Amino acid sequence: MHDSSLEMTLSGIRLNNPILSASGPFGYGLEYLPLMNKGDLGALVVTGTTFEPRPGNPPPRIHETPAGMLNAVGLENCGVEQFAKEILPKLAEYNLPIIVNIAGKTIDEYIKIVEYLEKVPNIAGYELNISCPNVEQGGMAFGTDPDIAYTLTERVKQISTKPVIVKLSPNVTDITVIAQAAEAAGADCISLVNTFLAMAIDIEKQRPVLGNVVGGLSGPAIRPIALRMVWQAASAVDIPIIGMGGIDSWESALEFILAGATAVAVGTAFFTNPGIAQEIKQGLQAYMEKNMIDSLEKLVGAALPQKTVGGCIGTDD
Amino acid sequence: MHDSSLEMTLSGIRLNNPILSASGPFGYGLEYLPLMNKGDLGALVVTGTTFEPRPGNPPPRIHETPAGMLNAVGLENCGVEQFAKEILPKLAEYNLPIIVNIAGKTIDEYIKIVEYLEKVPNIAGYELNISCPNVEQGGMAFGTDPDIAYTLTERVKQISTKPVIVKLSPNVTDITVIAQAAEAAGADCISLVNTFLAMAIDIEKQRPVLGNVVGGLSGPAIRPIALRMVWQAASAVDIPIIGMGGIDSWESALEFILAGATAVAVGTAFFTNPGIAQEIKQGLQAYMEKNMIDSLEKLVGAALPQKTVGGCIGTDD
Amino acid sequence: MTLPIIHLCEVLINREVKPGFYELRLHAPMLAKSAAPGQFAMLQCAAGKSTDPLLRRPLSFSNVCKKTGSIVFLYQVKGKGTHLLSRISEGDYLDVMGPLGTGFKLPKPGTPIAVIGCGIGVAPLIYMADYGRKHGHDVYAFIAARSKDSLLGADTLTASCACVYTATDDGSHGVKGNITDLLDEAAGTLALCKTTYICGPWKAMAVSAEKCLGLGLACQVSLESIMACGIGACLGCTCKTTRHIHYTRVCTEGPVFQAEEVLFDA
Amino acid sequence: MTLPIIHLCEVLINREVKPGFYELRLHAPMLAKSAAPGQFAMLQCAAGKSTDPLLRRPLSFSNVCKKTGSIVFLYQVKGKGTHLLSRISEGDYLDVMGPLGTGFKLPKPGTPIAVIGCGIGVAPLIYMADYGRKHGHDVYAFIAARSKDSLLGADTLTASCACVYTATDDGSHGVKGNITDLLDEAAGTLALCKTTYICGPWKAMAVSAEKCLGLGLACQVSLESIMACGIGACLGCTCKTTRHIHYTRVCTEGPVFQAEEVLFDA
Ligand SMILES: Cc1cc2nc3c(=O)[nH]c(=O)nc-3n(C[C@H](O)[C@H](O)[C@H](O)COP(=O)(O)OP(=O)(O)OC[C@H]3O[C@@H](n4cnc5c(N)ncnc54)[C@H](O)[C@@H]3O)c2cc1C
Ligand SMILES: Cc1cc2nc3c(=O)[nH]c(=O)nc-3n(C[C@H](O)[C@H](O)[C@H](O)COP(=O)(O)OP(=O)(O)OC[C@H]3O[C@@H](n4cnc5c(N)ncnc54)[C@H](O)[C@@H]3O)c2cc1C
Ligand SMILES: Cc1cc2nc3c(=O)[nH]c(=O)nc-3n(C[C@H](O)[C@H](O)[C@H](O)COP(=O)(O)O)c2cc1C
Ligand SMILES: Cc1cc2nc3c(=O)[nH]c(=O)nc-3n(C[C@H](O)[C@H](O)[C@H](O)COP(=O)(O)O)c2cc1C
Ligand code: FES
Ligand code: FES
Repeated sequence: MHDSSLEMTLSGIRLNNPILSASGPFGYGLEYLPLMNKGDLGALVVTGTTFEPRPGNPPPRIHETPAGMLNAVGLENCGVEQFAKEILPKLAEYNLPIIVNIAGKTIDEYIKIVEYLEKVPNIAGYELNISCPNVEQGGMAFGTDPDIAYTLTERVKQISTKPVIVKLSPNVTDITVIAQAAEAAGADCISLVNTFLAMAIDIEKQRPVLGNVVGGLSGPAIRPIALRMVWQAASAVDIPIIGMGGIDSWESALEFILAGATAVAVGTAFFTNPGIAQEIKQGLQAYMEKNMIDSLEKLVGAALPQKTVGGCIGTDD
Repeated sequence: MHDSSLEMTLSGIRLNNPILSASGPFGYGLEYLPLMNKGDLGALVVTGTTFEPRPGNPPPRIHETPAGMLNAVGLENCGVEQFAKEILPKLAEYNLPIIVNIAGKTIDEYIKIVEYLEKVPNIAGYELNISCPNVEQGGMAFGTDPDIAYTLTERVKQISTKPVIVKLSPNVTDITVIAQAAEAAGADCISLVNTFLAMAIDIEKQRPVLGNVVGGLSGPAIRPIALRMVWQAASAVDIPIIGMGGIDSWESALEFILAGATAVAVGTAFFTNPGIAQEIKQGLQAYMEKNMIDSLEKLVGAALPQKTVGGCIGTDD
Repeated sequence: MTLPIIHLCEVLINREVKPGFYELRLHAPMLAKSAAPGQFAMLQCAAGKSTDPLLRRPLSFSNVCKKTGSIVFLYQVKGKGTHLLSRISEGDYLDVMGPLGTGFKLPKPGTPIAVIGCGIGVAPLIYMADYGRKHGHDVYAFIAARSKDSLLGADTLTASCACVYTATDDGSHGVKGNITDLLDEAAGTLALCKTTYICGPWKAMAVSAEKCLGLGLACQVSLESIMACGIGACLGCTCKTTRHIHYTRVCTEGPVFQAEEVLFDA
Repeated sequence: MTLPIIHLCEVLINREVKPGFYELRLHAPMLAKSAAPGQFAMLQCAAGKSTDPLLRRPLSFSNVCKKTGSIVFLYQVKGKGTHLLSRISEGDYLDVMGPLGTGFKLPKPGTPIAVIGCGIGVAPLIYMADYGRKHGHDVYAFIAARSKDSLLGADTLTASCACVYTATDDGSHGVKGNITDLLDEAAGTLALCKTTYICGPWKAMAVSAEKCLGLGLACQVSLESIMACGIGACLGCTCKTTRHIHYTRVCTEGPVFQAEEVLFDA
């Protein structure tokens, strides 16, 4: 018998399993967590948090596309103070590592948010969202410029006592440049991908569908591109990677792990299937048992050219 | 009554309608054209042509993804000489403008191909493929570096007597930079997008699915990103744009036109529906009649912020 | 509060009741127990493992039979999702998430109420009318549509309503005119109804609500919005109301609001 | 040559014949007229306007009745596409593109032939056996599968074959063993067949072909490949054969090749 445990450590954060909520679609977790079993989620990554409350963009904010969706929520959130005072206490009962996704307009805003959160208990780490396509300043501009990404990461690292995850934008020519900039600046982990800048046009109104004109594309449609970027990033950096983008099954989660992701995050798939985390967890466990792999680590990056994996792999079919 | 004609001129090439075959999926047209009505296609863009014949990549070359597909054909083609001598004469009966998609490993190869084709009759224009993700040298590297794109375009323009279309890669941070480089170098037209660099992993074999590891993602999955890029490019350049990426209906073709494309190209959709060109043609015509628009030109870029369109638009629903 | 959960429900009936309009009846005992009028469910329309359409589709409960454990939806085929829904056969299983949202509130006991609906907007009102009657209210229905071919509920509502007033644009059923014309025509009866429940297209809802509020009647409206999660997490479905400075989530705080809260012109 | 075209065909039968294996019978008079054994069609499996699954799925004609104008496919549920196919109801319409590809060639008149198939590979051989018999050939069938639950054609083939030899891995039907064991067991009969037709998994096909060629028999194999266009345009389906230095398109030059042309190990 093999003990196919999914327990792991991600940049110092102990996780029950490698399945995280992607920041945004899961909100603060207060809606989905009551529908799930304890232990289905490895860590909770909350929605993008700014210093002040933000109203978000005008509707329509959502539009469905083939195997994907556009969103232009625009970082609507209650601000870091209300998050810390009202939301965080409610999350305590779920006994999960909580990672705060931080979105600033300026480097100083990121710093202010981290400074604030450093004084708040029960936060496991920060994810710097330098890649949101739905806000005018900051957001994606940070994520496409390696110098700004470097500076931001370095400055946050100087004041943070917690692991810092840098979340990369896929809207770049070469993902490895930004990944390496984040690593060089001391990031503990990178996560990718955020959404792809995209749009749809209403042919009757002859105007963009979304209130914000452009939005971010997520869901299975983007998975093959996201997977390629994780694969490339995994060859370029040594820090752990949280892979995401269209994961909607244990098989697709495993693809990201084989491409080099230490953990995975699920966003859009929760909309269709609030039980997706459990499905992924059970699917990975069954796969590991079938292939007699006792630790998930052995699968991380197993499809990369330089790496080979222990355990017995491959059915003859 | 309104005469909703789709006839138009694209960088000097007279087209019966704005619907082109995207280079590659349509091969040399010899398979699909016999299944179509004369006049359904505005122009034929043939598959990527190199100077010497190319064997292409090892199989598997194709993999289906949600609402999309990966291909890593790798520019298998018979070379420019055989194309000119054997294929081109067979295309004569279809009486269509023929645009040759050119793919070189080096700038000199592009030049050699154009020099060769300059002596061949019945070619309406060239499309410089600087964006194929499936070849080692040239290909996408050209498409992501504005300087190389500029030099290549400039050199081809120096020797070409035909319109030169530059086909852009979507695998870039800022599509407008490359679009403007092509325009500045004298390109008569740009076409976008080529496929997105992407991949899939076989979880049983723990290896990439495609023989070439990575491939190009096409189909409806990429449409919202492609549309956003056309929208951005349309605001950045004054030369006409051929829009493509996941077009599979007249509605989606119209989205690209409203975003600023003068013409559209269809690739992957032919696989499912060889009658797609006719459907788009008839759909556009019906839309124009319903909205009393007598020329397609009036719709080009109508959704862009600075432009407004004549004709009566918008149903109250 | 009942937590929304996923139910795999057997399809008992899925038939076209008017051109383009379908009645879907599911065996769903748990939902039948918990679903309140004005609440909705999110239905998975994609077949098998297909990811297109990706998102669930929101449909209001149009009736509920607690005894047999069945629930009814009334839906109009609009696009990809509802088209696929219309092709599902009896005996198949549907993946339904619910109950969702905040539904209609009952008025003071004994007072008459009105349900006012246009087109497919009648769907949730059928359940509300039935529910109102069962709670001892006299119910009056005011329903409108383009023509009798798209007029829904005219028959069903007679069972629960004291009177069913109808209007069609082409005069093929009832008054010739739209919902406003109908409300004017039957203003006397309307004025008796202390509480009104409205559902329909945005504009029709706005003018009907204005009329009711003008008559001093309490007025609840059921809003539509594009939804992704349906449970309040994604912030995709927001609209402007007086409840918050910024945006209000239709899926959880609504879909039913007091008409005076809704900023129809925002 | 008949140009492949799109046919909208009514589904006459779509039933599970063995666990996971379906028979699909369509009303398709034009296809029935033109479809030759070894040729195939590309079926649209996505429902309505869904774009997932995106591509058509290739299936070989498993039988054709020119009189009634119906065609038959035999398919195994593998993934998304065939799963959706299995849910299509009788009376629905299917979008079928065909006939496609280059099929089996008949041998010299009067000579006996053998069809050799594993699992779902039997599908095209049923048509070929029938066709061979109608052209005056004695037909012998050699079919293998994991167990009797996945052994296809054992009954159907008796109508057209002089003898049907079967093998299953678990011995639940016929010889206990795989296709090679079966060919060894019945080597005497096999040797009589001047031409052999093989279809099945790549490896089984390779060893069976080797055996036939070793016995000096002519041998045609029907290959599988992932296909996008099915008509020779996209160059997605290529394999290595001796016909070209580089690659050969399975969809048009094949799917049937002379066994000695195919570079099974490339
Ligand atoms: C709370 C609520 C209750 C509803 N109750 C009913 C009902 O009982 N009967 C009924 O026929 N319809 C009802 N609707 C509207 C119904 O959800 C839409 O008509 C349906 O989602 C359209 O999907 P489609 O795939 O057919 O159209 P598509 O246009 O292909 O849908 C594309 C996308 O837009 C969304 N969408 C499109 N139109 C609407 C709309 N009007 N409202 C919300 N989302 C939309 C879809 O969810 C999808 O994400 C309700 C909507 C809401 C929000
Ligand atoms: C010429 C030809 C004739 C065939 N005849 C039959 C037949 O008569 N009966 C039958 O059951 N099967 C037949 N097959 C195999 C059948 O096409 C595949 O099993 C089917 O496409 C799998 O699709 P899926 O969606 O169920 O699986 P998925 O794995 O979800 O398919 C994903 C993708 O891979 C392709 N694919 C997967 N497996 C195969 C395969 N083995 N061959 C080709 N493409 C594949 C699909 O077309 C699709 O593009 C034939 C294949 C070819 C090439
Ligand atoms: C509605 C919505 C809101 C999102 N908000 C955020 C956010 O606040 N911060 C962030 O870093 N990413 C945000 N994202 C991106 C997701 O975290 C994730 O990177 C992306 O959706 C790809 O994963 P998926 O395909 O599994 O959804 C959002 C995505 C969606 C769909
Ligand atoms: C099988 C295949 C082969 C292709 N070959 C070429 C090529 O030779 N040259 C080129 O410029 N683009 C090539 N492309 C890209 C298409 O021309 C087009 O840009 C892309 O597929 C997006 O359009 P679509 O989604 O309509 O297919 C190819 C695409 C596919 C699917
Ligand atoms: S639909 Fe997600 S918050 Fe309302
Ligand atoms: S499937 Fe396109 S060439 Fe064979």
